[in-house]
Amino acid sequence: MLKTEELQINIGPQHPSTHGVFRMLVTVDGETLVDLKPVFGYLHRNHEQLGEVNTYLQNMPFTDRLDYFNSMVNNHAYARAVETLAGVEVPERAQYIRVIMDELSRILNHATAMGFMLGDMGAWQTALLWGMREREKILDMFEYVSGARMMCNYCRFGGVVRDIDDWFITELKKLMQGLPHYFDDFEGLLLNSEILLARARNIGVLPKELALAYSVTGPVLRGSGVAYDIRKAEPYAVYDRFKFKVPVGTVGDVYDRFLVRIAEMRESYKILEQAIEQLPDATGGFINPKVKQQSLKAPAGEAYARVESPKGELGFYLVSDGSGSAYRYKVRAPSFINLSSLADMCKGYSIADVVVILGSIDIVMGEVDR
Amino acid sequence: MVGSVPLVWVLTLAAGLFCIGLFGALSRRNIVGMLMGIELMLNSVNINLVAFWRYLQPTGTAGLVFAIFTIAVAAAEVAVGLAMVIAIYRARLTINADEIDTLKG
Amino acid sequence: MTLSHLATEDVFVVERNDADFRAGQGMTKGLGIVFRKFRKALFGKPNSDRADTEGQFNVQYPEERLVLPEAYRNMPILLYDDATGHELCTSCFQCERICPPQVIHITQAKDPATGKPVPAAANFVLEYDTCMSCGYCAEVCPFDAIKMDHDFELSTGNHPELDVNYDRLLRPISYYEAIAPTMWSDVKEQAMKKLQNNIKRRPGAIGRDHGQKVKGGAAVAVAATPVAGAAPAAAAKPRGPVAAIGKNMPEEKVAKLISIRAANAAKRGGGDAGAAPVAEAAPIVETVVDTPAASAAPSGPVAAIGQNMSEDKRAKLEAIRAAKRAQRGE
Amino acid sequence: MADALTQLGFASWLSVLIASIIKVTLILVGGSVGMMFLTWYERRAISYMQDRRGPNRVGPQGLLQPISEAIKTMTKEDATPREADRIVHFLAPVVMLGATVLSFAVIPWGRMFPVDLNAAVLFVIATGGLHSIGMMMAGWGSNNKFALLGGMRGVAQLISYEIPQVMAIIPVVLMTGSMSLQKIVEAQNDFGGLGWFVFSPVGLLGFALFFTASLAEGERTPFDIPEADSEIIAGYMTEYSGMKFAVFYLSNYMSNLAVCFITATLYLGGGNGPGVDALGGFAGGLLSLIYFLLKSFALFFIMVLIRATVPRLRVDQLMGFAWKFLLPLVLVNILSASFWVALLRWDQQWPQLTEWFGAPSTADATNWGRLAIAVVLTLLINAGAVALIMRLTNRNVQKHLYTTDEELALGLS
Amino acid sequence: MNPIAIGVFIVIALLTLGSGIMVVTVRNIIHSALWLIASFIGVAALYLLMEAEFLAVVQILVYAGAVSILVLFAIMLTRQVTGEGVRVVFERWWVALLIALGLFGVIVPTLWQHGSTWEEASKLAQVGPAPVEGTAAAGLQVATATEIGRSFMGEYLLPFEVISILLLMALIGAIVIAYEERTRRRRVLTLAEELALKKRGIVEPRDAEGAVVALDSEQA
Repeated sequence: MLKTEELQINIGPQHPSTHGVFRMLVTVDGETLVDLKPVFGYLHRNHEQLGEVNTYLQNMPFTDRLDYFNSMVNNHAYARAVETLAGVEVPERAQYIRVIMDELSRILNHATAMGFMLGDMGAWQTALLWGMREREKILDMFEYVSGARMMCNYCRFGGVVRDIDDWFITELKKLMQGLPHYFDDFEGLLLNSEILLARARNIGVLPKELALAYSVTGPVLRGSGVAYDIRKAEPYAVYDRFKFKVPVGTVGDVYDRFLVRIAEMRESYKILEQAIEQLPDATGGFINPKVKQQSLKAPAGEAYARVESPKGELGFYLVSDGSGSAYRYKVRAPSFINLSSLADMCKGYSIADVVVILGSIDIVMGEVDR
Repeated sequence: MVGSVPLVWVLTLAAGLFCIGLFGALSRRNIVGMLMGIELMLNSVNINLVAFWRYLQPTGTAGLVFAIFTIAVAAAEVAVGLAMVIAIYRARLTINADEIDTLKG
Repeated sequence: MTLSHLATEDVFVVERNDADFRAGQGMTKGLGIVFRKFRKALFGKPNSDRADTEGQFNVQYPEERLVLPEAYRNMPILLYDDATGHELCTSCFQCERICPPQVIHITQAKDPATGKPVPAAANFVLEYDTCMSCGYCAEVCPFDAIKMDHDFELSTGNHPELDVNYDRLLRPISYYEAIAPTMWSDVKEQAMKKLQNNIKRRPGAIGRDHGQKVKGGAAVAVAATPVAGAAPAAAAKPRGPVAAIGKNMPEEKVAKLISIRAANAAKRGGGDAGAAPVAEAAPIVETVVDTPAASAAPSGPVAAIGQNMSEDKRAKLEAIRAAKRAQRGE
Repeated sequence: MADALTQLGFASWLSVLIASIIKVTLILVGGSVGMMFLTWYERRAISYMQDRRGPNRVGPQGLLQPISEAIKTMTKEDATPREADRIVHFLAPVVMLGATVLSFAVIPWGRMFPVDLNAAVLFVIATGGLHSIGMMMAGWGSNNKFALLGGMRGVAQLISYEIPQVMAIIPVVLMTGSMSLQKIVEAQNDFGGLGWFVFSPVGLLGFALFFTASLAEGERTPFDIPEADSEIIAGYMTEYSGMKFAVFYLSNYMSNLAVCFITATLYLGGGNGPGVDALGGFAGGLLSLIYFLLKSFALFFIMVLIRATVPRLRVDQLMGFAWKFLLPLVLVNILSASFWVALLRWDQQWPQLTEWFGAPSTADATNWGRLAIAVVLTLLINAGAVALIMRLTNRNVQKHLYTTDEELALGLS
Repeated sequence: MNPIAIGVFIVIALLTLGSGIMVVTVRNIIHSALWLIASFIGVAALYLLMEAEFLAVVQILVYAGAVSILVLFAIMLTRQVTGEGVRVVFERWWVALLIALGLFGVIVPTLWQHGSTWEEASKLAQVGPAPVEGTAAAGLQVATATEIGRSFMGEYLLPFEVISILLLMALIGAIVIAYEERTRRRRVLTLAEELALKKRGIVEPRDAEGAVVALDSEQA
């Protein structure tokens, strides 16, 4: 009996739409996908072993290289982990500054992530380039305050490297005037476009129970209908002082994640507005002076601090043996865990959908391979 | 061209094409090869029709209409023929004419 | 089971458009927006203000340049005092210890007479290729001897050249003051005080007569000061630093550069007071647009030539620049 | 042209030869220069849509960019895969380019018609059909799994969109009564050069359907499945580099140019416009050429706008769109076109209408009564058909979500 | 007797006959299909020479455009699993050659005998209709697409309808024969569907490595 034999296709590692060095071994029967085996590890840089060799401060610039889209969020998470381990308290103004940087990073991450996904769908990078412009403005702000666009290395234990001054505030306010126009353009461009609906609705459905089973976090989890956001579940760094909502999807398909990310950008905009008003003046100090940064010694023990990074729950687990560097240093990378749900989520769809589903999970290989 | 090329040359061309098609149809083992031979024969018939139309009765339309009918029939025939070829291939995993001889005694 | 322990008013369900496909209205709305963007980008003014989201926003790099903010950090450089020619570095090895990729290698200088170590560095090698410009060395240095430079055009043909040794790392304090005025003014007094008592503890022979430094230093020192003077009228917030002059540029080139800077400064003197690095870019972008024909100043500031560019690379750059100038009919 | 040469003393057949050679070179030069302009025009337009500046380095405003790209592709190494079918691999771009250039034989440039076949419209569609052969050869000749998949998909797409494209032209042929492009352009010349077909309801729907189908023929977004880079790397062009890839690129953009020219000729009255007849002679020809190019590049701008905005359709959606959405609409459009012709031209068969509204409209005197009825009737038919088919085919199918027990038992779904 | 026409006719004749010969002699079946396309285009050029424009365009559209693609698809779908090693032609292919040459030998002489009668008949036919006084001498009106259309609707209406029904039958027949029923194989279930089934307690029979075990009815 002649059976069209299943075709083994290799998507990646040098494939234009795999967001970095990532390979998918796909077995296809005709057009529908039977099985997908993700292969990664091409970008492994021995990050956690380095964490154990370096002192706490020396390891901070390496955290920029994890999710290279949101280095501010990575720094913030690592700083919080060391602060809880060493019992350092952070002044008010520094917490506000960290929140402002996180929300700015969330906006630029979602803008570019959605742009890349639409590029994979074939929309020829228009949405991506509008997103890139907003990202450029935000990166200029990061560059002004931390010294580098993407590798910010901005947080220190107990505060931040440099205070933000009034030039930064005025420019931030100007940036905030432009953002709503960008959001409206972005939504108007594609949200109701028939072809996007055809390509995104009911594709890559991840039901609520399975989302919890795969322990995915972030927009992927909220897209499937579970309202879980660390900024609300375990409010850290003055997040409890801001009023903002958590967007949640219903079906859990690519379209829902798309909508959730856009809604999250608007919520970050609200948080930024409130953060700028409530920003305490500079007398409170932007860093805790009592902390000797480079020779910080943490008492023996362990600590786990987590932050709502744009990709999901980013956590740092530190075990210290009392010396200047961590005994065990583990990073809970959201992209790595979200990626584990890709294989089952793509079954039954066509190859064209696999690329879109991968785009909707929004992974960065730096974080996955560490 | 009507003045300079006599009708007989065109007919001999058509006859030549017909014989080539016949040879192709008879000698090819692969059924699709046979179908191609038959296509050539049908084409040569069409050349005859058009030649007679053009040389002997250019104002009428009998030749042209007949030629269009043969094209239509030929297209239908190729479609059904190749459908059969695919069905046979799916059943027998081969399309060599001499291997499909289950009716032989 | 819902895990969400959030108060219901904190959660809002994203409304999905589950309706059937309509007759292309969604698509035409998108097309309309893209057409509006097209019209604005083609006919509207280039996008210079951070607030507007329309118009051209890219900067044509070699001709137009964004001015880098003060805190910008690329590769570290060492400072030496213009007046006395003494380096600030006392080889205390703090930066060598903190550097995450361990790229700094210092050897302490010795008093030739007595052989005892002296607070100065004999050789200071920094591997520019491995350095990830995290800025820790500048942070921990107690004597503010090592600072982060703004020059990013460091690409070079041969790899060994990237192990930058002592004399190629040194820059005059005036150079750093030009690129990061406020950051230097904060640390200026204690840095100079520490330098004075360090000089006392250095015997005459060491530190003062570093051959190439004094010779090169003096000449550049002279040229450097007018640059600082010609810095554009400092508004309330000092305008972003202007691109610096290459250390070992030929004389006439430096002079020409200063005249250009002066002309730009004079023209920009009256310009908008709102000093902002990006806004700073706007005048540059404007100058490029409207001055080719008008004033004598060449269109846009001429890019500074990287300090440690290899000879043939610098020659090739000069040739291109000359061809460009000839083509622009200067 | 030919008779001008005979006065110069050449033998008649020699002058015909020279005239045709000159015409062929003019068309080829015009076609390839047009193609280069299109590539530059598309990249500039898309870059302005994305708020950035397109190519502006090579030559004034980047106009020499296509030439520099051509030189670049020519200098690239022209690799042929080892076990590939060498001849087929080499011939594929030749066939593709040949098919495109063949269709230029008939396409008018403003008022100047290279050659006027009386089955010109069908000729253009026939040469469009030859593309699929080139694509099939490319897919097969490259001996590469992705190229074969891309080739098969491309051919399936071309064939399934060729049918709506041909059917969309039938109303135009019905309305002019002849298939020759010259007569079609003349038929659109009344009302002072503005009597374009696109203004009649039949023509409008025909224009929309023809333009969408030709988007698929030219593999433009949202139908650029064959070389959808995000899935199968470059479709049938995967194994091509250097000069052969440049030929593919040239044939791709030339077929877009040809499609824009044909759409302008069929529906927008190619070369007609206010003032063209008044000038007459050479100046009139020039003005018509300008009008013609303006119309074509406006159409190409729409193609570029769509490419910058809309994502790509999946293969099954693309096929469904062609067979379930375009085809029925095209058939209905032919029905309403026949009504249009019946109302406007027939008098013996419909004595009642002649009594009420007088003789049918002749070339100069248009019978407004009949025209009004025709417009209203065809508008009703077309609008009703579009609404009905829209509702039938565009249900939001909740596929992939639930499986009923029976479905599973039968193993159907 | 204009030499250009003769020259062009000879070129086209050689092209068509040459590609015809190549179709039947080339070993690789794909190449013979491509030569078939070349011969179709040669025949279309011949029609154009004989001013049957509509037929030439229909020939390109139907044969070169569609039938050749059909042949190519058929060849690719039935790729010889055993490769090209197998003999291309029957053992006794020379019998077919003899038959073909014999037929050719019979037809051509009879044609040449009637050559002369056909010449006068064609000369008579070329004379156009008698010139009406008012108009210029109207040349020979060769039948174009409009006359063909009128004759389809007029004289040949019955064959036209029969042909359309024949095409419809061929269409449906081809699909029915070639359609491979997909029902016998399990469709790949997506995550959501599997969950929907699990909720209703219908657990898919799965073998060791998780592939869905086909129901026993399909074991055949």
